[in-house]
Order: sequence, then structure tokens, then C-alpha cells
Amino acid sequence: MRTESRPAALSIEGLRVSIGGHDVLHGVDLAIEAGRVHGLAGESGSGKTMTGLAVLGLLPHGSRASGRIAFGGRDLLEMPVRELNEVRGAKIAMVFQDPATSLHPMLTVERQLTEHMRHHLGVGRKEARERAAGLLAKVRIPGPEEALRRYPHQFSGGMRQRIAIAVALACEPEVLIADEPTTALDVTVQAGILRLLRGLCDDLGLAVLLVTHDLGVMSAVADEVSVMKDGLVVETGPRGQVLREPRHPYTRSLLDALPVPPGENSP
Amino acid sequence: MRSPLARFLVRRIVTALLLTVGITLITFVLTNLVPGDPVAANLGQRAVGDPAIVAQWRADHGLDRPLPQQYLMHLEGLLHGDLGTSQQSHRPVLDDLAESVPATLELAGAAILVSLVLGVGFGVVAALRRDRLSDHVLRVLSLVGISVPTFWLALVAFYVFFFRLQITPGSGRIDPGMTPPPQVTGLYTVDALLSGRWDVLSSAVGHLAAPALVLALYTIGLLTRFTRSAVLEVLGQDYVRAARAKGLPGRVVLFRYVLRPALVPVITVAGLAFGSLLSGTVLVEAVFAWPGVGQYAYKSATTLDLPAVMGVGLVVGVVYLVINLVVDVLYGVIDPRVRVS
Amino acid sequence: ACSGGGSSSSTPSGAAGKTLVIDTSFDLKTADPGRTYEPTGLIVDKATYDTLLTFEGSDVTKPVPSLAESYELSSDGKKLTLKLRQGATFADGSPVTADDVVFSLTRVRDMKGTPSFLLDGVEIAKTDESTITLTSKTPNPALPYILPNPALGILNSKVAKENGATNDPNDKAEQYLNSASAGSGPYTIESFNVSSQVVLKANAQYWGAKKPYYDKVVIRNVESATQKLNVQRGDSQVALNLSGDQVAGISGGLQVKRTASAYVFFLLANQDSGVSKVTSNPKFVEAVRKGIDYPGLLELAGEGSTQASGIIPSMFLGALPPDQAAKRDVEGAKAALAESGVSDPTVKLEFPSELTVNGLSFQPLAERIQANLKEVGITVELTPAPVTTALDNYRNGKEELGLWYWGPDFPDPSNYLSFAPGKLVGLRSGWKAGADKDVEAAADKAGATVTDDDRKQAYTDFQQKLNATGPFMPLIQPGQNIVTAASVTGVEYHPVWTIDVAGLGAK
Amino acid sequence: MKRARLFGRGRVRRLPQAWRRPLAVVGTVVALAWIVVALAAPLLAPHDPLAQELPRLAPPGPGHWLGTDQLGRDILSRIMYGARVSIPLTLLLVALSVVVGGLLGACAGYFGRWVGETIMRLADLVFAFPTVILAMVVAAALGASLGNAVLAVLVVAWPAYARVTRGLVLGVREREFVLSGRLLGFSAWRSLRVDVLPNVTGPILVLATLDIGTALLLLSGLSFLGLGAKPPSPEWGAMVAAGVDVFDSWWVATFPGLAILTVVLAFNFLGDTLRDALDPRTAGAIKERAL
Amino acid sequence: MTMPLTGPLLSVEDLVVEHRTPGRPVVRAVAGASLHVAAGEVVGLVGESGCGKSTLARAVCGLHGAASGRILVGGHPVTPLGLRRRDPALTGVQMVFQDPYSSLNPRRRVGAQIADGLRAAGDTAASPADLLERVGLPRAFAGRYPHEFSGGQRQRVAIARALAARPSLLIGDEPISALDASAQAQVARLMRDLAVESGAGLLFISHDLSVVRLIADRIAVMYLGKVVETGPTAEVWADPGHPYTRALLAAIPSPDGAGVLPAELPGDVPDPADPPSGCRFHPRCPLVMDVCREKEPGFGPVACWLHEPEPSSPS
Ligand SMILES: Nc1ncnc2c1ncn2[C@@H]1O[C@H](COP(=O)(O)OP(=O)(O)OP(=O)(O)O)[C@@H](O)[C@H]1O
Ligand SMILES: Nc1ncnc2c1ncn2[C@@H]1O[C@H](COP(=O)(O)OP(=O)(O)OP(=O)(O)O)[C@@H](O)[C@H]1O
Ligand SMILES: [Mg+2]
Ligand SMILES: [Mg+2]
Repeated sequence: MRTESRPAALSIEGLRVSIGGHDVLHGVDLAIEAGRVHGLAGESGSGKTMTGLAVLGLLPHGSRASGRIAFGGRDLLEMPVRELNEVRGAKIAMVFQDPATSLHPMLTVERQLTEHMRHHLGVGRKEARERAAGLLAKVRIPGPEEALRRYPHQFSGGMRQRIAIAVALACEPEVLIADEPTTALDVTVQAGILRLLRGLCDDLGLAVLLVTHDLGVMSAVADEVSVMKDGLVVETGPRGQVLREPRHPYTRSLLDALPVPPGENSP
Repeated sequence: MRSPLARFLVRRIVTALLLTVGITLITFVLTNLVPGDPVAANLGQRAVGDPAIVAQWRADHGLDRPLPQQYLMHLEGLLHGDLGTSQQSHRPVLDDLAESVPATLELAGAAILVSLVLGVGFGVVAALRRDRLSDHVLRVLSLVGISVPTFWLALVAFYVFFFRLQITPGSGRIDPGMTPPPQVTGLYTVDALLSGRWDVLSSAVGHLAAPALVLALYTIGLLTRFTRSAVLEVLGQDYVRAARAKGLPGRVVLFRYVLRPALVPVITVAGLAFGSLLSGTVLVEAVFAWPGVGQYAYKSATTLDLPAVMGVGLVVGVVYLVINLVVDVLYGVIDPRVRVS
Repeated sequence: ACSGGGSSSSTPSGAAGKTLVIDTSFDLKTADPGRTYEPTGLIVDKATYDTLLTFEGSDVTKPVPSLAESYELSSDGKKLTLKLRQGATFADGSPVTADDVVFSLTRVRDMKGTPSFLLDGVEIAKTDESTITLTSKTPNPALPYILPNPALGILNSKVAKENGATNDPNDKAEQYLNSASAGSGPYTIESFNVSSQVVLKANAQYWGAKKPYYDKVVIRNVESATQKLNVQRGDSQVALNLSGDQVAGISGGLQVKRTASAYVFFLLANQDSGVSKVTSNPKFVEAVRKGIDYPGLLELAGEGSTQASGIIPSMFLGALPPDQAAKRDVEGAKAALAESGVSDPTVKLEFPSELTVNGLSFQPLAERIQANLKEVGITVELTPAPVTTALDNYRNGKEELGLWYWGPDFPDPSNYLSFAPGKLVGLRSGWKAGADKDVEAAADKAGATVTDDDRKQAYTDFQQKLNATGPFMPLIQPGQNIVTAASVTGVEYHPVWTIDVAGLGAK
Repeated sequence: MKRARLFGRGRVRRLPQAWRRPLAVVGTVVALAWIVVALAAPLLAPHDPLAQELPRLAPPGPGHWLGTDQLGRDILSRIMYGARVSIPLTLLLVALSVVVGGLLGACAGYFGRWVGETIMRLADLVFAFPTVILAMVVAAALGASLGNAVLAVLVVAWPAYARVTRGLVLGVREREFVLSGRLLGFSAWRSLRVDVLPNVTGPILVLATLDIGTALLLLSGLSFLGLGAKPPSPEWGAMVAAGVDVFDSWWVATFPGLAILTVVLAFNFLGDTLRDALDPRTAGAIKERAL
Repeated sequence: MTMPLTGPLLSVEDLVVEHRTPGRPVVRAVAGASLHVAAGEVVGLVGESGCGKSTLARAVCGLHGAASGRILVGGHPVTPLGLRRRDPALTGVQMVFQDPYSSLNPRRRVGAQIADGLRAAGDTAASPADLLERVGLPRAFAGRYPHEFSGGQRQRVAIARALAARPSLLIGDEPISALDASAQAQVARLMRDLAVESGAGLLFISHDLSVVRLIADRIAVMYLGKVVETGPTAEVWADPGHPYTRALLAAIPSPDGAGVLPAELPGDVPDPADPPSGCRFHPRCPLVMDVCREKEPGFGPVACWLHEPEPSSPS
């Protein structure tokens, strides 16, 4: 059922990563398309986060990556840091798992929202500030003007994650990598974030790589789903197919372990 | 409206004041445990033989009262700014301290300044160049720094730099014969600067260099180590990764995102290190004939000069208080979570 | 980068602002002559106060006039008459009067400060505007030798009284006298700090013939080891306290003045059986006396030092000749120890830990004595203590064995009568009056003799008896090594005030 | 925090790696060498450390490799015998500090309330005072002797352990296995003994290793000031002090100083590596201690 | 609603628990909650993070003192745990904690830790190995240290230790939330089975409603320190009464591959130190009425003004 219509905004081919001589990714292949949410599932430690970090060249100290990460016709793995910095934040942005730790606790929201905007887009302080307020409004932070002056710890977890998403969107990137953006949040709050992500993808034509281990979340927002195990993608396909008729036994076992059998409807 | 920071500071001040009282109590108790009679130490040989004079002297110094009362008298004096009279110098302890404390503060201040600049610098470099050669070298050097016996290093430095190489000037704070600058702060370097006495300034800096560096070696090592681990810890934080993910240049990430939080533990350590510098001065001042509070303390402690020892205790307590406050205020400046919330 | 501020600015012979830097290990409590007793204080007071009589150079055998033009001792030795010099003035220009003299001397005596004993029992009176009489109840032939002591410097009584000086222990002038001097000496105090440095400046109006040479004299508190470095580098011009070892390696372009000092190191063995059953045993004392390796101690004290044959130092009248000094005799010591009846004795030897006398610490001496006595079979436990604590025990007569030194208060043998039983130092060794009639009698006799020859004989006798049965073992007289820059002239060691700053000049 | 731990924590498994680090190896070798020297001093030392029969102040050369001191004693032999004074005393001192500070800190942490408050305020008091000055006053008050110097340093050293232990105990006290134990009917004491203390010893021992150096520096510093070892004991700090008087004879002060330096350095190398290996997070607890 | 004649095994009435931190306002983490658990019954306690579930559980164990209200276990009032041994009458309440990495003492063999449980029950017949077997682990594992186990296995050991004390009431404070998805359901089922089998009550705390639905007989929904709704699981699931329960259930994404976005509940859990007036849920409630802003609905089983019981029947 896979539609080969659009070209991939980002494609990962044969990505291998080793940390301290320890192989954690053994050749990951992924293609992410504009305007679609690509879900990446898999158990803890399967290498989901490392895949996302490898794209931005943010692997931990002592790592080595090989393979190819194609973006805009270039291989990100080969790119010198200076040029990679032009891509990071501007073309490819990332949202991390825990909003409590991914925002700098000692800098105002404004600072964190505008710094890279001014750097990448070359806009002035005033304009950056206006755009920032607009972004906060877009992610539905009440009182955006006033919120700019506050510090992260003055917001709740859900709001912080919205701010983190606003930070990621600030330079209008083409690709957004969201590493378990809702895991640290309550279900009621999670629903809001998922809706936001889906909306951004649909409205802005963003290509989203959504990393999660929650198949429910996957089912709710992803268009494509990939399943990872032990540093390899074992299955990729459209959401409906992977979740309803998994081909790989591992995917099936994941689904079987769920407390509520798939297919059974909620009230 | 009292801000949380103000409330926090008030609490710290109160605690520190209580601590100071505690310190005076400890010094009082300790000095009274010392075997040996201050009377013998302070009266002339012949006068000691005359019971009337001894009794008179004891009464004058309140030594005939019960200990708790003596302590209360001491505290009462403190409230009136009276630290008593040194039994050794026969001068008000306050005057003695007014001379020796600035000397030590100048020494320790110079040392902490050097340590902060070098220690933090080295620490950052080591962290950024983690596991490379420069990191290893800096780590070993910082360990050496905290392992060198200060008193020995002072001797070696004095011998080598003053005597053999003849590049540092001799004992004291300025060249003998040079008139000290008009006293404003008591720190010769600052006072010389204020009064435009360039010759004095260069002499004072020259005299300060060797002892301050000797004193600083330990704290440089200490701060290098803590800065390194603090920076490494911050480098591992999500928000740094997030900042890098934003495509900010390394320099910006380092100075805006990494250093600030890394400085929080470093400030704590620097505050504590200042305390250890004050300790170190006891050993260094003797070798460099630096007329500071370390020598004064040593002399007072060994001569059972009770008012002087208690004066030193008090000064040290106040310095501790001030340093703690500075550290707390710096916390507030650095970390909005302390300031706002 | 920091070498610029070095020592170059303090050349002694520079035309303007001649500055002399003297390094010494401070033993300093006060600059108030009425209270001063410590060596550094005496240096300061010698330069800032004039006394009635003084000594010429280092010759202590003959007091010479100073503020007093002449003096005369009555034949019974009880009355000293002094004629005051006219025209002497204090630093503020006012004349030195007989009233100033009476006030100053009475103040010393009655304030009960450390030096008050110098004038114990002496009545001070003014006969007329230029005559002073000092009367004692007992013959006091030492008085002319006492008067040069800087502690007996003459104060400007008006200034002193304005600043709280009185004639009793309630005197409050010390604080003032520590910040400024009120004397007629060639220098005045510019600044004074008991622990770091004293700065003297020339008294431009000095009345005497010999004007102060230096505009400014800085006396700094410097450890003896550092003194050596300083003087070698030219950072200072005079180093007062170098030990024999330190002087041995001294190099190029410096003058070294070596003399035996008047300090006598001695060991005391407590005679109070309440303090120690062991040391109060006369045979044990003999064993110790014979067990000590005197040349070995001399070696530690270095060049310029000599063995002390008696308690009176070699340069004073009545000193014992060197051939009468004690000698080591290990066998004899062992025999004496066996005779004493104490087996395997262990005794504590106390000494001041941080005190140095002319750069010589007590510790190596004590360690060597410990090693010497070990050979004899006596275990010595060393208990160093800070001076204050150690002094306390010493003065209270609580030490089993004590290692101390005696510096003369005035250059007269009578000063050493304190070592007799029941006297000041005698008591410190638990030697009470009546403990040794023989020595006591010899002491009394020595104190009462007047003519020089008789005195010499009497003091020799006193010391021989003291050495034979007393609890004291004179050890050494360390050298006094004064090292100066080549340019400094007029360096003389003086047993009372170490060095006369005003006597120093430059080539 | 739903999934707090990303990685398992293999404390025990990581330990052997420590030995692969060169610093640890150097530290161990040097420390062991010193311990051997201390134990075998009578066999190794070329001379009697107390005999005063050699030429005085002889420079290093054949016969006496490190020269002789003022009294004509062989410095090498004295340094070797000095290891028998300094090292065991330092170890004893650290052990005492661990026991006293650790127990007080554990009580303060576990029982909290006024017990803890009192102990910690006392610790603060000591902390507020520069260590050397306080130790100096204590040593002066008690009288100069090595035993008293140890006591004096103990007075200033225990609060560091009390603080760290308290911090660790406070952390462990809320750990769930401790609560489980209490729920199963452990008394507070048993809980402290069985569940809490064994889980704080690791970091404390690391701190102790790091502290050996500091303790030795402090002890020898006191001896240097004349408040520690009594002559003729060949204590290193006292030996350095003796060298002050004879500055020109640089060897008298230099070698004992180097002895102190190497021992302190060895234990610091060891402690540093141990700390890295055992738990990077204790770094935070250890930072409480400066000097 | 029926109640066992003997009275419930655990009854919590109007419980208030406060956290006091110097320099901060008092946090009323549990603000008048009521809850009952009968013997052999499994009650699931759900609610958003920070609503006071753990605090309530700790209070029930005596790990936290109550500011007011009552906690009875088997008719016995729960007293806060001091320095002394826990009242033996209360060792019938045991707890399994959230973090499998800190729920076992890393320095002791698991066998010894299970033996502590046996000792608490005075059980001399059973051995630690027996209990390991019951939780599905090999008997030989008794000699191992905790670091040799995976998270799920540790949690089993923790359950074994709790069971060894023969509890009449077992409390699980999010015992599965730190486990891998594959282990979660297994461990939850195991806990339920063992509790029911031994006749003990089980209070199972979780924020994962799908798991709770799977094992709980009854469900209690907590919001900001209060239990806002209780009822048999199936009933609550099928027909949630409280608007909050409804929102909670609607927010669960289902892994059916249908691509249905879950419903969002605006706003966040308010600060328990400064709760809203009236009904605690009213600022977020889609069905808010005037009365909600003023008066707190102090009744059950659904504490909502929409479900105010007839005034006739006091219970
Ligand atoms: N800093 C690191 N050093 C060494 N190994 C690491 C590091 N970070 C991750 N790993 C290893 O890399 C592998 C993949 O980890 P990764 O974080 O990508 O997993 P994940 O799928 O994101 O898991 P989770 O669902 O727990 O976030 C794991 O085996 C992990 O142990
Ligand atoms: N020791 C404490 N001191 C102060 N406040 C506390 C303390 N423990 C919990 N709280 C506060 O009490 C409230 C309830 O906390 P509790 O841990 O009971 O919630 P919970 O429902 O268990 O949440 P979670 O699902 O996150 O575990 C929270 O607001 C929390 O911040
Ligand atoms: Mg991950
Ligand atoms: Mg909880």
C-alpha cells in the first residue's frame, strides 16, 4: 500500500553507530516525507534515540557513525560542523523527551526562542521577539507576550513541551524529530501535544519523525510506522498495516503484550 | 513585599550570625583549655611575683570572674565594637586586626582571583578536550596542585625564585623603606591604585605574586577539577543537546548555555576554597613574612592571647558570613529559580 | 613580570632618603622603655631614648656619660650621684630636666613592669636641677652598669603624663609610647608593629655630637633563614640573627661580625623532689653533667660560639676561665648514675619550641642532649612547648629538666646571683633557700663585695660551687653573628642592646 | 519521571576498569611502595634515623644519598622511618574521622529532627572555621604531640564525613528498599544497619581515600608549625620545619617535602580513579570538602 | 452498592495529608479523600501525575502522618511509623514501589530480603525459594544480587518479598510504570493473581488506565487530592460519571491503527498548594456550572454536581 509519490525529505541509509566500541545501530534505513508523520517504535534500548541524534550529529561522546543520512542532496554525516550548524535548528529541528530538562533552566523563554532565530534568519531583536510571541500563540501558550519574560520552571510540563516545540519550529524547519515528546506527560496533556504535532505537519508540510514506544500514540498520529529492534528497523509500513497486520513476529509480540487487544474499541 | 531571595538572604544572615556566636564560643572554650596562665605570659617577671599586681591584672582583664560571665563580657564588648585588648601587643585587638586582616585579604583575594581565572579556564579546557592529551595533562596537574604541601611549596618557591633566580622581591608587602599608600581599603594594591602611587603598586604586586601563587596552587587544582566535572555534567544535559540541536555555534553554546549552570557548583567550591585559603595563609605568611592574620593567629594561639584569638575567630566568622552571602547572591544572579519562583 | 618591584630601591647609600633595613627575629612586646625587656625592644629603645650612662662600643667594663655628665659611687656602694648634662633636648625640642629623670626612673620602678627589678630598692631623688641621687639600702656597685639599660631611658615626662603615664601599675602610656617615642635619642619611632616591623626616623634635632646617619631605619621581623637570603640579595643591610650554620655558607661582599654573645644556654635539673624524684638526686645531676657532649653542642651552635664554663658569660667580670669548663666523661656519668640508685630513668626535658637565640633553635640542642644522655642510660623525653606555655612551667619551677638561656639584664655579674638557692632562677629549679648553704653563702658574699678584684674572686668562687653542686649545667654561649652589607660601618655587638642603630653609618 | 533509568548501573562490573587507568596504577604502586618502606624501614634504612654521628649538613652523595641534617642524621633513613610515623597515623586519623563523622552523619540523616540539627549545626560551626587555624588552636590547647595533632585534625575532619554521610543517608533513606524494610517491621536501628549504611559506605570510602592526602597535609602542616610530632621523631612535616633553619642546605627540607607530596599524590590518584569508577555522582557529595 | 458485613479491609475516610517544606506553602497533597478496599478485592487508583496517589498510599502504610481523617486497616487505626518497629498488627499492609532499581537493597542477596518478609509474618515453613517460585522465578535465584536481574524480574522479587509477609492488603504504587511495555501487563496480572489467591486486597495505583481496566474489580479516580469517582471497573469504563473520568478515558490513544486522535483536556493539574475554589475540576471542566465554582461536591460515588445524590439516603 505504500505510496511512492513524494520524494523523501530525509533519508537514512545503512546507518551504523557504535559508542565506545559498542555497536548500537547496525544499519538503519528510514525515509521521512514532507507533510507526513513517520512513527518510530521499538522497545527501550533499541536505538530510537540514537537514530534521531545521529541525524543532527549529536551522538554522545565517543561515538562513531557510518552510513548515509541524505538531506537536500547532501550527506549529513560527511558535513563539517560549521555547515551542519546551518542545518541544525534551521532545516532540521528536534524536540526531546523531557521538557523539564530540555529547556535551559536559567534563560528566559524569549532568549531560548529567539537566539537561533536571530542567528539563522538574521532578524533583529524586535522582529524576533514578535515572531516568538506569534509562535507561542501558535502552540497555544496563554499570554504569549508575558510568557516570553518567564523562565521554564514557571510553566507546567505540558506547556514546557509546547514551548520546546515552538523553539523547534522557530526557524521553520523542514524536518522535525520528536523523541518521545509525550512520554513524560499525562495522557490528557499528551492528547493536546499529539494534536498539535499532527496539525503542524498538516498545515506546514513538515516532515515529522516521531519516536515513541507507545503504540497507541503511534496509531493516533503516525502515517508511516517503523519498528526497531536491537539497532535494526525490522518493519516499515503504513500505520494501518503495521498495527493491524504486522509482518514481523517482533511487531506482533509487541502488540500482543498490550493489555487491551488491538481492534477492541474504546467506549 | 519580600522576595524569596530576600527572605533567603535574611535566613542566611541569621544563621551566619548564630554561627559567629558559636565560633566565639568555641574559641573561648578552646583558649580557656590551653594550659598555661596568661598572667605569666603577659606580666613582667617581677610583677608575677607580686600577688597584688596579679590580682589587679586579673580583675582588669575580667579573669577573676567565672567563665560564663567572662564569655558574656566578651560578647557584650563585641556588641560595642570592642574586641578587647591584645595581651601581647597591648593594643586594641581591633587595631591589630585592622592591620593584619587587609594584608591577608589582599593575599587571599589575589590568590582566589588567580585560582578562579586559571582554575575555571583549565577546567573548561579540560572538559571540552575530554580524554585528549591536554585533558589528561590538566587532570594530572590539578591533582598535583592539590597534593603539594603548601608550607613546603612556599619554602621551595622562596628559595628558588627569591634566592636562586632572584626574580621575586623579598619579605613583606612592599619594599622596605617605601611608605605605604594612604589607607582606604588597607589593600596596598588597591590603595596604591586609588592614590596613583605607581611605584607602590608595582612593588605591592611584585611582593604579592609569589605568596599568592603558592597559595593559589591548591585552589587552582581544586577549581580545575570541579569546573571540569561541572562542565562535563552540564554538557551531558538535555538542554545543552537541545541548544546544539538549534544550530548555535559552539562558542555561543559554551558561554551562554554551559558556563552559567556549570558555575553554580564552582561558586560553592570557590567559596569553600576561600576558607581553605585563609587556612593556607597561616603556613604561607610565616615563610614570606607577610604581616597577615595568619601570623597573628599563630602568634596569638601560641602565646595564649585570648582576646586576640577570639578576635581572629570573630573575623574569620564574619569573613565566612560574607563569603556565604556573596555565594548566595551569586546563586540568585545566576539561577532565576532562586530569584523568582 | 613581577621582578620590577624588586629590592633595587633601597640602596643604603643613595643620596636622598638613606634607608637602612635591619632584619631580626622579633622578640618584641613594647617600645615603652618602662616595660621593655626583650632584645628587639631594647634595640628600638636604645635608638630612641637616651639613658643617664651608657657604654662605649662593645666595651661593657666601663660605663660612660650620656645624659649624665659624670657619676660617683659612694664608698659603701649605697649611693650614686649623677650630674646631668646641660643642653640635652628631647625630640620635640624641650630640654631634658632632672624632673624627667626622676619621673622616668620612678615610673620604671613603681609600674612593676618587667624591667622594674633593675631599680628594686633604689630611691631616686633630685638634689638640684642638675643632680640626681640614687640610694640603695644594700651596697649596689652594679648600679652604674645597670643605668645604661635602655629600659631606663629618660622620657619626656610632660608628654608622657599627657598620654597617661603615672608612677604606678595603672600607667596607661604604653599605647602612646608604642606609636611615638618621647625620648631624646637620635631616632624617633615612625611606626611600630610588634609582629612585623618597626620604622625609625632620624631625630633631626638630636642634641648629641654624633648625628644619626640614616634618615630611616626599618627593623623587620624576619626568620633567621630568610634574613640570610635577604641580606645576600641586598634586600636588607643588616641581619642580626644568623646561626653559626647559616653564617658558614655566607658569600661575597658581606661583612660578618662574629662574637660570642652574652647569652648562656643552660640545663636545669629540678631539685624539688615533689616535681621529680630523679632529677633532685645529686648523683643524677652529676651523671647528666658528665654525660653531655659539650663540643658536640658547640658544633651545632656553629662558629663564634664557645662553651660556657660558668653561668657568667665570658666577657663579664668574674667569668670562669675556659679550662674550668665541664668535660664529657661517659664512664663517670654511668658510674654516677649507678650510684644515684635510679635505674633506667626517664625524664622530661622541656624547652621553648619556636624561640631562637641568634638563629639557634633549642630543638637541635635538646635532641643532641637527648642522644648524649641515651648513651649514659638516661631516657630523655623531649617536650617542646610554645614559649608562653614553657615559660609558665619554667617560672613556676615545674620542669624536670629544662633547657633555657639567660641573657644579661645588665653587664654585671651580680645579675647572675639569681641562680643562687632561693633566688629567682634557683627557685625555678626547685632550689629553695637553705637547700645549699655553701652556695648561698658564696652568693651573699659576691653580692656584697665592692672592689673589682674582690668581686672577681667572689664570683669565681660562687660559680665553682654552683658548678659542683648546683642544679644548673652551663652549656654554651652561642655566637652572635651580625652580617651586614659591605657598606655598613660601625657594627658592634653589644650584650645588652645587641646593636646600637645610631652607631651605624655607611662608607 | 516515568522512565528514569536509561541504562542499568553496573557499579561492580565497572570497577576492574579502574585498574586499567594509568593514574590508578601509578597511585597504587607508589602507595604500596611507601607502605613497604614503612614496614621494612629497619631493613631498608642505611642508617639509624636517630644516630647523630655523620657529618652535619652533608649534601646528597654516596654514603648518604639524600644528605644529612643539622644533627648529622641520615635524611634518607629518617624519611624511611618517617613513613612509619606519618602513614599509619594518617590512616588511623582518616579511619577515626570516617567512624566519628560517619556515625554522627548517619544519625543526623536517619533520625533527622533535633538530633540531626544539632549535629549539623556543630558541623557547620567547624566548617566556618579555617581548618588549619582551628586545628592549630586545638593542638595548642591540648599541647604539642602527634596524638593531640591527630585529635586536632579529627576535630576539623569529622564534619566533612558527617555532611557527606548525612547527604547520602538522606538519599538512601527515601529509597524504596529502605521503606520496604521498615514496612516489614525493621526497627530504625536495624534499618540503618542493614539497609542504609551498607549502601553509603562505597562513596564514603572513596571520599576517605581522597581524604588521606588532605589529612596527611594537615597533620604534617601542624608538625611543621611545631604542634605535632615531638623531636626526634622523623615526622616529615617536622623535618621540613627543621630545614627552614638551614635554608642553604636545600636537601634538608626538600626531600621530606617530596615524601609528603608523593604519598599525597598517590592517594589522590587512587581516590580520583576510584571515585570516577564507582559513581560519578558522588562527586557532588565530595565537593563539600575543600582542604 | 454492597459492602461486606465485616466492614472493608481498608477504609480511608476524609483523609488529609500535607507536605510541609520550610519556606514553601503547605502542599495539601491529599485533601479529604475517601476510599475502601475489601478483602480479596482489587481496586485501581488512577489519576494524573501529582494528584496525590503516592501520598495516599504512603499514608495508608504509615509512612506519612495524616493531618486529619481516618485510616483503618482491618479495623485497626494506622499510626505513623516512628523510630520503633512497625506495629505488628500493621505488617499486614505491604507495598510494592515504582522503581524496580531502588526497590531492592543492592547489597543483599534477594533471598535474604525475601526472608525478611517471612520473618515479619513469623513464617518458618516457607523458604525464599518457594516465594520466588510463586512469582515465576527459578528457585536458584535466591542467591543472586539484585543487579543480576532485569527490571521486570526485580519487580517480581519485590512482590515476592511483600507476599512473604502474608499481607492482608497489598499496595502497588505504579509498580509497572518503569517496566517495558512487554513486561507491564505480565507483572500486573501476576500481582492481581497472587493477591486474590491469598485472599488479600490489592490497591493498584497507576496512571495507565488500560492496565487498570485489565486487573481491577473497582476503579477509583483521583483528582487533585480527592477521589472524584469510584465504581466497578466495567461500569466506570462503560459509563464514566465524572467529566474528569470521561476526559481521562477519552484521552487514551488506542493502538488500533485507525489514526484517531485522542480527545484533549485543556489545562493542567492545578498546584495542590493553591487549589481552585469550589469543585477542584471546574477550571478544566467542559460542563462547568455556576455551583461548581462555589461549592465543593462532598459526596460519592461521583463527586460532581451533575451527579448529586438524592438527599434522602445518607450512607
Ligand atoms: N551515552 C551512551 N553511552 C553508551 N551507550 C549508550 C549511550 N546512550 C545510549 N547507549 C546505548 O545505545 C543503545 C540505544 O539507545 P537509545 O537511547 O537509542 O535507545 P532507545 O530506543 O531510545 O530507548 P528508550 O526507549 O529507552 O529511549 C542502548 O543499548 C544504550 O545502552
Ligand atoms: N515530600 C514532599 N514534599 C513536598 N511536596 C510533595 C512531597 N511529595 C509529594 N509532594 C507534592 O504532593 C503532590 C502529590 O504528590 P504525589 O507524589 O502523591 O502524586 P502522585 O499522584 O503519586 O503523582 P505521580 O503520578 O507523579 O507519582 C504533588 O504536588 C507533589 O508535588
Ligand atoms: Mg530514547
Ligand atoms: Mg506517585
